Amino acid sequence: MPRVTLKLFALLGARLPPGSVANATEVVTAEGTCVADILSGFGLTDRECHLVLLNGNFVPVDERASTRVTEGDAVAVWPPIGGG
Amino acid sequence: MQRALLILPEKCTGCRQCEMACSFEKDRSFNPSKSRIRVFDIHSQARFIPYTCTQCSQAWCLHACPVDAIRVDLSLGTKVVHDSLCVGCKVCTIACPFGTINYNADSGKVAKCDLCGGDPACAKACPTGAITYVDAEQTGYGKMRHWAVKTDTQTAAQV
Amino acid sequence: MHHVIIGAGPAGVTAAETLRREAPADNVTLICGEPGPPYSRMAIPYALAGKIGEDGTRLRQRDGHFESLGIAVRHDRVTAIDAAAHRLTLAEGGSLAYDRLLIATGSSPARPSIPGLDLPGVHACWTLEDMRKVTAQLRPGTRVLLLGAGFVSCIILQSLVQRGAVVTVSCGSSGRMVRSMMDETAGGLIMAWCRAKGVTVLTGGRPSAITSAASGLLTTLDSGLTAESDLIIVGTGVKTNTGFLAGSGIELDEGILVDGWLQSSLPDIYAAGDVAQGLNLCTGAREVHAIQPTAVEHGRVAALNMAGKPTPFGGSLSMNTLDTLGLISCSFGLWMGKEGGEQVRLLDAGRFRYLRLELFDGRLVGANTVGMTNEIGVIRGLIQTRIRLGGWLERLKRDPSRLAEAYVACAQGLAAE
Amino acid sequence: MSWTGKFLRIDLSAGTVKTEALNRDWARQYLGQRGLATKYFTEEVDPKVEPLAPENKMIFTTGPLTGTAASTGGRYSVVTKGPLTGCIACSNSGGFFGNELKNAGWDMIIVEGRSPKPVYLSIENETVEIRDASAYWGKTVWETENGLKADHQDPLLRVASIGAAGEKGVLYACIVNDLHRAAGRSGVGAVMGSKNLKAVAVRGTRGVRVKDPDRFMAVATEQKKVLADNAVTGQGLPKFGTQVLMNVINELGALPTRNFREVQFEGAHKISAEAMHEPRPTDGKPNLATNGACFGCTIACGRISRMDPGHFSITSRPQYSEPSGGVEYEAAWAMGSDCGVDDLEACTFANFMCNEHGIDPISFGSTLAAAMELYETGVLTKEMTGGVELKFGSAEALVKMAELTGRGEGFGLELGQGSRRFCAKYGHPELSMTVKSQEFPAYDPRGIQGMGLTYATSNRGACHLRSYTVASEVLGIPFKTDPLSTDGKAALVKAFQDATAAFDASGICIFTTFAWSLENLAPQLDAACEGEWTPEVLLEVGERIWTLERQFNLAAGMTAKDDTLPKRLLKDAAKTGPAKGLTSGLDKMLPEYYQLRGWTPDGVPTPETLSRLAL
Repeated sequence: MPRVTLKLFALLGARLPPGSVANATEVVTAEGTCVADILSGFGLTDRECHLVLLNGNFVPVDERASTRVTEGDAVAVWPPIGGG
Repeated sequence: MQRALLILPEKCTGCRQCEMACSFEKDRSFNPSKSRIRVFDIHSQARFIPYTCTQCSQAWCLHACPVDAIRVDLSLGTKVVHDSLCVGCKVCTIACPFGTINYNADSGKVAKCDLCGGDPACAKACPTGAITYVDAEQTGYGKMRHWAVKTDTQTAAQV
Repeated sequence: MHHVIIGAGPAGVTAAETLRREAPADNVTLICGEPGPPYSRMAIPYALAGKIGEDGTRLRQRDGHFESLGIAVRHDRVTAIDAAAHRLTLAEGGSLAYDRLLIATGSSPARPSIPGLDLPGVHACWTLEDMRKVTAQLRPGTRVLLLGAGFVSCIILQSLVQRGAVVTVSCGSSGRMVRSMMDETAGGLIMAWCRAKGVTVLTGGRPSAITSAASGLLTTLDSGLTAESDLIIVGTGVKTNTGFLAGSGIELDEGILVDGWLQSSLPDIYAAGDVAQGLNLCTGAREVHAIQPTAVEHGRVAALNMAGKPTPFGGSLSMNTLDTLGLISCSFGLWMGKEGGEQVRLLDAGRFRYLRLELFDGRLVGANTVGMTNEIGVIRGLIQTRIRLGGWLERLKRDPSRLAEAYVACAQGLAAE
Repeated sequence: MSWTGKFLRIDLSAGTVKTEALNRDWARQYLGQRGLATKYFTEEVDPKVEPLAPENKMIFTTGPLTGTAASTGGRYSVVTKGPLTGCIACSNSGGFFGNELKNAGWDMIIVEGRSPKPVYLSIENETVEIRDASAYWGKTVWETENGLKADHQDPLLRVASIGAAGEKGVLYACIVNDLHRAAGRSGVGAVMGSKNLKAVAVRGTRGVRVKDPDRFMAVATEQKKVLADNAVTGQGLPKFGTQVLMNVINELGALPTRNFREVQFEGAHKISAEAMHEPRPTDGKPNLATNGACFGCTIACGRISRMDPGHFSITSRPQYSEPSGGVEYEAAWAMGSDCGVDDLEACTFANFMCNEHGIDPISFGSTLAAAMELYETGVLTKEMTGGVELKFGSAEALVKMAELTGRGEGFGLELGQGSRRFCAKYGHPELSMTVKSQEFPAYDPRGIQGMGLTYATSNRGACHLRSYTVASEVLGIPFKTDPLSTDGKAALVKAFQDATAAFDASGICIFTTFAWSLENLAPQLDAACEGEWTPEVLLEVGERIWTLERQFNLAAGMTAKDDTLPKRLLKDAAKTGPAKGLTSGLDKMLPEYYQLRGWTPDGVPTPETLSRLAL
């Protein structure tokens, strides 16, 4: 049962369980879980999840369902954002 | 039903699109200094406050006018300056305890909000919903109304 | 019930309209001492300047306004009042009975005792008729001497200049301009401004004599200085029109003393406007405030009381605004200060900007402004509502020009911090 | 219309004020603001001029959309030769000053010479005066701005001024308007100080007119809707500001930390946008009080922060517990992550100091980071720093040095010379994270490869605002590219540089480009300005501006050798994160970039290129 850190930032932070620290929560997943499974588990749609990073690496929308997570992975998600 | 500007300062970001829209409506140029609505930047309290005439029932400006140049538009409840009659004496500007009727030295006349004849440009231009044009009864812009009442001399004397 | 109103200025007209609205079944008679429809003295300078015609001075623009409201307008003058009999004596003969009476006869120019004041070419400029006389003699280049540099003179000054007159103002013994509404600094700025605009301002004392010379009227001041002009306009102050009340038993001081309901010392007789000496909001004393907003407010409140709707008068705020050749100045309330209060001043003489605030007990009580027009009315708001400035007090002491911000913040409940 | 058609020429040496008509041909070629002012500047000023000499000029300039209802149309720029870089400097600012200048009837102010004594420029529509400012010399920006408003008895006066930093020649001194908006980079404030010009105070009531008012209002309204409907400009930026990037860039492993020694900061979250929203344990209030807009801006990304009154930096100075401009991402990074400081309140206070005294927080933070590295390696000692322990992570050091640098006092004045000069002085030029002497912003070129090329080729020294390829490489705007790859980055950088130059010339804020392209800008310009403005025309204007800036820098003595990065980024690989093992691939991108630009392999525009751009 891999344990994965899920980080939801900006407006998505509201979806985290209460009491989450540093915009992160731990998710215990089944073997073979994909990034897309984790996101849908939190009721997040592809459209909301504009930027998904797995350990800092960008996961394009069409690869989220095929990208598996393993123990200790960090999935970080943002809605569309900008800065400068 | 009469409608009124509902102003929610907590939604205002201080962008002044309302001021530009107002001056454009009246003068076809972008000139915040000529706007009849003004955004106050209360910097010390991190608050922006759009501010204009509430079309108060006391109508201080109207009563102060010596030449009948300010009249009530009965359909909208607005107090409207008639430029052809205004002599620019400025008595209304000191009589209005809200400071929402102002002298324009370029035109030699006073200017105030007239709700653009029922389609206020400021409300249309506001990007955040801080200024909306709604049925007067539901405004809860009671705050300004309340203020208007407080400014009544009778009330003031009893405070 | 018959309500009679003497005087068709702003106080009288507002009272008549208010009575009509509040007591629809009653009779209302408005006695108008001058010919023509009721007009506004405030507008005379603009008519004199040619900015508006005589019609533009009318207090109500619509023809038949009073008739349509069922207000009887009677052109006549009242010569005496029999309070016991509830009856007025009229100049044109006859008398008029009233149930309730409002005296709103206003004021008229005070004539100083100067030899030569009766000479042709010496006028007041108070009524429309006065204005017609002045206008008839006014040409571009006409030399006009204004006797007195008070509000009335100063407001005419601009009109005369706009008509192309060559204007001289005599400030009288004080040597100051608009001293009843502006402090010495503000008056000095106005004087400097007028001089810079080509107006001659004389501070050489009081006029002692006017004589007729071949080249015009020669005015001698008590300093010995002389001024020559084609026309003299007397604007040395006003007095309340109470002469016809002699023997009526009504209590008079500077004007008709009225109580907190604008009633005089006599039953069923009220007074309003320039002639009334009512409560001053700022001082708590009874004073004459000869200004349009007070006249209107008096008229409204007196009428409510006459109509049987007891309405206390909260007191008037003395305030005024003046435009001298484009320089706008204002005064409010206790601009001269209040004992134990604090004063904040900002002066930029080079740019003719001045702001003086008088603060007392954490509130604004008075102000003088020169060169400021934006949101000027908030000064009235701050004084009248007696807003506690809270944290804004200190900010205003650092920068008094942030008045409007202070007012709006306080209005939004952001005063505390 | 839209240009007022006239500008002011102020000769401070002679004390004269002149009005001149705008060159309409140039306006058609260079649009306005960054473009048009650069044209004027390069026509009038010797590229070899000493930046702080009276012969240097500075131009305050608006764009054609400044002062119009186009969203964000409130910008102005300051164009001069930068004392930090020796390059053309163009610093862009928002707030309300730009609109006021335009509303007073002026497209630009060209300031020349040096006043014999401190002065400020007072503009009230056509009334323009050079007035004595000796009472304000030495005063802070905040004192100056508030003081001038009181002096003028006009709360609506708009003021752009410098603090002691600009007066004393801090080389990254900026010009601050509206208390916390700044023409921030390249040391334009030091140029102002060298001219003894304390402030420009403006009040304008003439109105700004556009060519086709009805069409303009229709397109401006339509484009405002585009911004409102876009998730970035409509939701993300208003709520979180630019600071939302802190966690993103950290996750990506491109958050330069402790003077670029590392690429991830363990304390990033504590100084992020999300942290600014969290109630503080001390007083229960969040750092962020509200968001605020610049003139005409329907995005409103500005942060207004209220400090914790109990924070050590302000316990004895309660005036700083009033709200003021909060940290933007670059500032939070430079003074936070790059210095290893994870104290949001300390960063906020340092940011207040930067605003109050007029210094660029990016250059300040980066220079401090370099000094901290020198301190940790023992080159600097406590005796040399005035007793302050310049340790990475020290909030006390940050707070102290921000104020000292802002005031141009003590060790702060040394820091005020910028990281290149500072590190060179102490014998370690390799520790200066700069290009053309200007400090980097907040993106590590090892983790975001396009930014390496952006920094190396920027005409005003290292800068993110000249081609923000982060938009594409990280945020997927307008399309996603791989931040770790150098492929296609030369073309990306060129396209961003040219488009950005056009936006900067228009009076519009670059942040609109999260939702807008030139396709959205062009119709607004076309309705506002004389001439025909299409995206194609604008792109060419942008390229022309870029090339003209390049020409100036080459004439000033820059060469292709200056288009490079510090050794640390070229040789030392990132140690953690996705970019682990990577260095910047600048050498792969630069030749391609030159070629795409129509420049020689030595980075010089060919005659054909110049002719194509009518230069």
